[in-house]
Amino acid sequence: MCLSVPSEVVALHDDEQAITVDTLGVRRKVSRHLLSDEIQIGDYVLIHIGFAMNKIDKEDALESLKLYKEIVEKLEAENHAQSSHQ
Amino acid sequence: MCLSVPSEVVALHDDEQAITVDTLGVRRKVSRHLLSDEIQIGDYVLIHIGFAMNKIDKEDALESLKLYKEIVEKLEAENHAQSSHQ
Amino acid sequence: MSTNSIQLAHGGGGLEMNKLIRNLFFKAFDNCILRNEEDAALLNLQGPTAFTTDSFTVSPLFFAGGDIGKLAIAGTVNDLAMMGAEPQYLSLGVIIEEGFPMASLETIVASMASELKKCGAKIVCGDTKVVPKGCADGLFLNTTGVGRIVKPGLSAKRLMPGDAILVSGDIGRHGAAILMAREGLELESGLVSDCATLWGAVEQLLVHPFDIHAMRDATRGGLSAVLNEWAAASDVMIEVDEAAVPVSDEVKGLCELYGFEATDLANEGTFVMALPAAQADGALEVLKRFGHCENAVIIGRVGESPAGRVILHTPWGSNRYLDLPAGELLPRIC
Amino acid sequence: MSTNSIQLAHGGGGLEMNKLIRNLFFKAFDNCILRNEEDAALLNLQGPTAFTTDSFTVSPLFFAGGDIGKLAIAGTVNDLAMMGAEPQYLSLGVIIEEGFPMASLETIVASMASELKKCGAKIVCGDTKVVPKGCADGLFLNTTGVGRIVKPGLSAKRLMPGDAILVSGDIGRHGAAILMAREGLELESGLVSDCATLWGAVEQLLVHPFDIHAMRDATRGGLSAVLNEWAAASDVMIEVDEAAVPVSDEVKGLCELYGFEATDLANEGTFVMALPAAQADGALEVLKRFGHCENAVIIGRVGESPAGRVILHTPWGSNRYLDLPAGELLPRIC
Amino acid sequence: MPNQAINEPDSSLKLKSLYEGFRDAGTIRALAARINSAAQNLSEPLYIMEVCGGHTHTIMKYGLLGLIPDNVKFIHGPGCPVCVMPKERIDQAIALAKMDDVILLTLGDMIRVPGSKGSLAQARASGADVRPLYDPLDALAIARDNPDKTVVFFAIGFETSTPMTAVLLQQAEHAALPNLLFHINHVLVPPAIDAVMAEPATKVNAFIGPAHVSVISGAKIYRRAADVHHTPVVVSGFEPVDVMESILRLVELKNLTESVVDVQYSRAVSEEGNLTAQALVDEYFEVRDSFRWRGLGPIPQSALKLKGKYAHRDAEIHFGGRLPVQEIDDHKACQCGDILRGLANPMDCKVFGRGCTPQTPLGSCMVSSEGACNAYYRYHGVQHVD
Amino acid sequence: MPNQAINEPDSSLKLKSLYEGFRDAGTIRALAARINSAAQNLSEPLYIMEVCGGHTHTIMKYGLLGLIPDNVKFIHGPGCPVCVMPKERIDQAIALAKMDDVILLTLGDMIRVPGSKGSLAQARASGADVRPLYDPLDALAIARDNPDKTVVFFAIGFETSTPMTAVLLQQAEHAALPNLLFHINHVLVPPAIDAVMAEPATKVNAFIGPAHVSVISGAKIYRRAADVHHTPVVVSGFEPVDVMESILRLVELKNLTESVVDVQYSRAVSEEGNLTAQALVDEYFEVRDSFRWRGLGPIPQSALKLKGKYAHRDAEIHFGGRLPVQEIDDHKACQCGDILRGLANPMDCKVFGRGCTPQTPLGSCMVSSEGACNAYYRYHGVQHVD
Ligand code: SF4
Ligand code: SF4
Ligand SMILES: [Mg+2]
Ligand SMILES: [Mg+2]
Ligand SMILES: [Mg+2]
Ligand SMILES: [Mg+2]
Ligand SMILES: [Mg+2]
Ligand SMILES: [Mg+2]
Ligand SMILES: [Mg+2]
Ligand SMILES: [Mg+2]
Ligand SMILES: [Mg+2]
Ligand SMILES: [Mg+2]
Repeated sequence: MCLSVPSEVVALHDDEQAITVDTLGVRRKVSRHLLSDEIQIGDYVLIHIGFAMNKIDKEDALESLKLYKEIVEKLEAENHAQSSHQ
Repeated sequence: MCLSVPSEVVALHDDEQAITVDTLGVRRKVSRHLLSDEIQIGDYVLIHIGFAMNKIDKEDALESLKLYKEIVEKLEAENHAQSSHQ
Repeated sequence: MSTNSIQLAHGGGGLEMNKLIRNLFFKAFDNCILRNEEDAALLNLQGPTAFTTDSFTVSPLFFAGGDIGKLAIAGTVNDLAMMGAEPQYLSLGVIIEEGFPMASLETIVASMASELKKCGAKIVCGDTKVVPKGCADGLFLNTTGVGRIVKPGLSAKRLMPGDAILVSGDIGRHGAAILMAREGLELESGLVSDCATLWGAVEQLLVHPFDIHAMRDATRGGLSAVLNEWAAASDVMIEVDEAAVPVSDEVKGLCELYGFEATDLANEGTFVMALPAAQADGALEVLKRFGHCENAVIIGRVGESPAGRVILHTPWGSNRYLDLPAGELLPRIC
Repeated sequence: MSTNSIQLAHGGGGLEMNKLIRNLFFKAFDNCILRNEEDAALLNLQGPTAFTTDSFTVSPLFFAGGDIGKLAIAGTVNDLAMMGAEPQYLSLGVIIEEGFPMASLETIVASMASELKKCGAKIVCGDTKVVPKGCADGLFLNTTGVGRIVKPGLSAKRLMPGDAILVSGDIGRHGAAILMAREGLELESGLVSDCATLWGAVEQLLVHPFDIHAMRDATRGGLSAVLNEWAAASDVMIEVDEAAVPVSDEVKGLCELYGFEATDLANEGTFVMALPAAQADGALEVLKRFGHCENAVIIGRVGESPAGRVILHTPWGSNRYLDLPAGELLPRIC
Repeated sequence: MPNQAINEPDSSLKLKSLYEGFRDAGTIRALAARINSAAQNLSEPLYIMEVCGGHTHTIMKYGLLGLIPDNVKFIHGPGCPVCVMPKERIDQAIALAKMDDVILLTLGDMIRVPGSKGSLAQARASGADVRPLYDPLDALAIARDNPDKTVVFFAIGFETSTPMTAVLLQQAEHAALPNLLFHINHVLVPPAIDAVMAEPATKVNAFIGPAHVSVISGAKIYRRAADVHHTPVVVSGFEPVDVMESILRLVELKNLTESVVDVQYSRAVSEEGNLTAQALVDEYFEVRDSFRWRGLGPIPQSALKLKGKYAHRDAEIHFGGRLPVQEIDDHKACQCGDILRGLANPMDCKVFGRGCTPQTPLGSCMVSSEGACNAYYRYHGVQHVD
Repeated sequence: MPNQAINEPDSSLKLKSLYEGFRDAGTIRALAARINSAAQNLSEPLYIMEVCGGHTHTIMKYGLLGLIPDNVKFIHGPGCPVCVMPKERIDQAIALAKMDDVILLTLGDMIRVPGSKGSLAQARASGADVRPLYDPLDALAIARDNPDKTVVFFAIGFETSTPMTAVLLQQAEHAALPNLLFHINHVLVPPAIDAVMAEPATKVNAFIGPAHVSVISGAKIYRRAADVHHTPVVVSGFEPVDVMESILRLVELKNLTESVVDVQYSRAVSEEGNLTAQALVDEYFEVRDSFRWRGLGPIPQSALKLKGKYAHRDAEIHFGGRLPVQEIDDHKACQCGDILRGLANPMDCKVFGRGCTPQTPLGSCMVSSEGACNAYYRYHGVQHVD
């Protein structure tokens, strides 16, 4: 119900308060009435029932992904240590 | 287009200015708005696009049929005379 | 309420559809080929086989003497019978409008099941689609049938000068019954559709050594269409004694009222047959044993010219062509 | 104007209908059985035969990668192929809404004719009905097919523990393409339906000595429906590696946007196959020779318990049931 | 009615006799014999015009042409109200039907007749709301059920059908249904007879008068044809016996050189007609200055329109500026006008059976089964069958 | 938003990474290992309620329950706005839809949920004009194309969806479409949390907060849960990695006995939320005194309604006397209330899987794939597979 999907902004239609977004290759026009930020082509936004809800903070997302990578590497190192310890 | 069919009156619906007629076993309700005559069950009427147009004069029809019978008989008598003459 | 009417979910390919198919169709048409539930039914057929299809869109769905279900079985079974084939296996395609009353569907399915019993054919595969309200007119059916050809060689092309033309009963009753049932017309009469499965009668005809040249059920287009198609296909003239063509009073009354010709009205259990004139009385004698063929009668003969045309003879010695009907035939009769 | 759109008269059984049938259908599907114009087509069939029917009510009628005509041929031909049968003869039932554009009908008929060429099957009998404006949604088709069984014994009941489960391509494209084409949704993408005739590929599989246990095209209900039906029919457990199931980006995108599961979406040219695991790579190698099967892949295995259920394994070691879809599946995909 | 005082219905007349008695083979044969014998005395060929398509239909359906001698010929008249409708009127009906808020109602065959750009059936196929009626009064329920729509009754027909439109209008007023309007195309038989006879070269020298018209309007309306055009008129029923008897009477009148109006269909036609119906028609309708007939062109005072006090019911007024007025001429090749006057034969027309067929009529005579060209197309040559 | 000043988009982040990176198998395994290890230190079992059905869906679809230890348990929350809709509200929607001049619009799944006498889908099957929308703004075109009808948007959803209704209303005012009305059923998350925690015996001792609600309303709305109920809250994204990371954080917070609000979904959630959206909601809506939740009963100040100055858009006012008001209680056997508080298990309910199935739900938890009973019905037992 509260389904919201990250999508990329690929076109701006300022006259109709709309933008075109791309979700894994599927393009559709959505409302940008709820976006107060500046929006540029290439931005990532969350889409919910035909509306862009807000911009996604790319840097924050990258940080998370970096963190996960570290966690995985750490676990692998531990497992490796464990198995070579055995 | 001007198709009109002789039918028998089988029911009167005075309240709705209508009558039910029977055409060779098919019954339907038709308007009697155009009939100024008294109408009784058993009368024959001409039906055109959902309206009774008028009453059929049974006696006149019988007379016609009687006349035709005479014509046929006369022709048969002539033919008979001719063929017996031959 | 969920089982009172058909929902879109009944056509979704999921749980609800499975339930509908098992609880309704499988129960009514029960046989082991159908219950296999594979992509296709498995049949074992040997030799010459007849194969025929018809979709049914009749309106209204229920009429005096039958309903769309009876019609869908009789129609396809009759097409097989007309080719001298024993009706064996039928497929059933159902297109249902969202909101269609479940009770009506059950009645129609029961009516199909009971009609199938009259000829021994089985429904062995099917398909169900549900379309949104407004996208269909209640219910459409398709039946497609296959059957072993018992007597090969029956064909619209095989009429020969000297053949007698028979009809198996009085004509025009199906078309007339549908018209009577039509909403807004409000007609009443004792008329019932001739809708019937003909295989019983045809099977008996085929066991006799008649050299039947052609049979055809006089459905859409009525007697006129069959005779014109035959005259064209066999390149012969067909002549019909107008006074010999049996028409019930009620059908006559309806034709008077609306300017129809009984020869143009549809039949769904009445067929036309051509065979050498010398065998006509024998064939009539067989046919008349069957209730729905008791009015069977010889109505005409096959001649040579003008080839491709059908001539009606009046009792007073004049003639006219019997034409193929044209234009829309209201209402939908099949 | 009279030939620009379909009129009720085109279904009246008279002159206009004869013209439509001869000038359009006979020309496109030309073959001598069809041209016989008898009540039924005459076939000569020998031995085990598959028989299957489907009605097609897809909306919209034209979509990326096909139209209702292509679908109606591929759908029924594929059902025959899935039973190891060579598609030979098809019937065609057409229900047309008054006012349907003649040009669209011609396009659809041409599309049927071209799809028939891909498998060699013939349309040998047909039926045309025209219903008044508002009584159908443009055009409905029914195709019913018969074909000689080349390889007997394929069955949803024959899956056995140790079988591998293959899909012939990435899933969900037909359902997704129909959704994309739907009026009001206004989606754009490079996605095309997988709609295709599978007989070519299946024919090649059948000439090899594979002991194929079952094949099924994953139409309505998608991969979920096929696997659940198989698990139930064969009383086995089927396990699927979720990560192995091929899904295109666009189908994924659509599923994200609307909360669908790719495994629930319809396919019309993608099938599932079960055969002993040892033969799976050989079968894949044959399949991959065909353009529309180049993404063929092993997605799972057949096990014993819990019998009747389908288990999805995630790449991180957890499991869940893959359920039969329920509720209405919008839009109409076949 | 000839005999309004019948109070003791003769129980010996079965309804069925009104059908079977007037289709009796022996009677038809006997009348044919009499016609053939009487026609031997004709000093010149008799060219009978049956004005009404209903009679054309009887003549064709029962094969009567095969029974009469060569010097008794038929010239099929202006056909039926459907065939004579000029294309611009059909164009108007189509324009009305295509309006979003309009439901167009009309009777039977009318929906098949082509205007300048297709028929009402084709308009319906492309989405216009066109509903054929069997019964004009059904319009009341349609208007009641669709208060948001304007329901237009496209009224057609000769004098026979005009009173039914009048009753419908009366009921719409009584029921206060403001959304039921009328597009009036009722035409009159006597002016059409005048138009046929106005051609000096016309061959028509006798008329079979449409009896159903006279059931309403009385036999009196044919006086002028007899008196001014000096042609005998027999007001005839529609059964084959009726028509054969009428032919016989015409031959006999011609032999007597009597130009009178004779009523063969006396079981239903009186001199004065149905006065109730006539009063209703007078209440609502008045004569148009002129009306274009397909095949015959403009004929003065040949059709009706609504009276001014019913202008609120008049679709031609209500939709005034929005209806096409372009007059559409008949196809250049079409010879209907000459055929209707007996100056040409359908076979003389270059497009007969080629460009012009019942499925694709170019002229009015091909439109319905009651038209001359249509009848020739379907029946020509059959008399010569063994 | 956490960081509104990003002006140099980092080109190294592919959109696909927002899907695949947060569904990465290795990451999920690593987080599972960490959760299992951290949970060994828990002094008491952790009962996490995921308030939002979206999270229930993620947990079930990705099989996350199979990855966490026995002392970390989930209590599936009030589900989704569809499931918590009381039957009387659905009855009102059906009553509206059945009115001849009303077109009822609503979002997706809503049409399948049964009221006291069937669902909107069933009403549609019997002729009511019900149209499911994917996009609320489509209502504008429908209202414009049907000026003779009253178009009612049956508005549902948590804080996530309320601003979209507000924009629709704003646009209807701008476009002067008088025939677009609203039946408002927007509900609020914080009062539902209060209602769950109001039960003294509740087992819930941690929350996963719905991030999409907070994208609009900010993380601040969960302060009260942390401060008053002393439960940690992690505002979590909806990908499996998001949820696993959130579980890990809750375990860690519990070990630290910290009752704070932590934002896991920091890539889209800020403390304050989307102020534009909040302002729009404030313009059109105000809080209702009370609203009945299916499963939980009446909860004070837990839903919104239109402000008085938009009464002309309010279907509840416009159709006042014509809507059914009878409150319909949940089925007597239904234990959803207890299940939602962690006091009972779906299997404890006598009708589970018998009278109550996803096709015939008797209680709210069975209605959608996001409900606890529904999830149990479909997935129970699967963890034990080899
Ligand atoms: S054939 Fe057609 S065009 Fe020629 S005169 Fe007759 S109606 Fe006119
Ligand atoms: S099984 Fe149904 S009735 Fe029982 S608690 Fe769950 S939702 Fe309520
Ligand atoms: Mg299949
Ligand atoms: Mg057939
Ligand atoms: Mg048939
Ligand atoms: Mg199917
Ligand atoms: Mg037939
Ligand atoms: Mg099939
Ligand atoms: Mg199929
Ligand atoms: Mg047919
Ligand atoms: Mg209109
Ligand atoms: Mg409504």
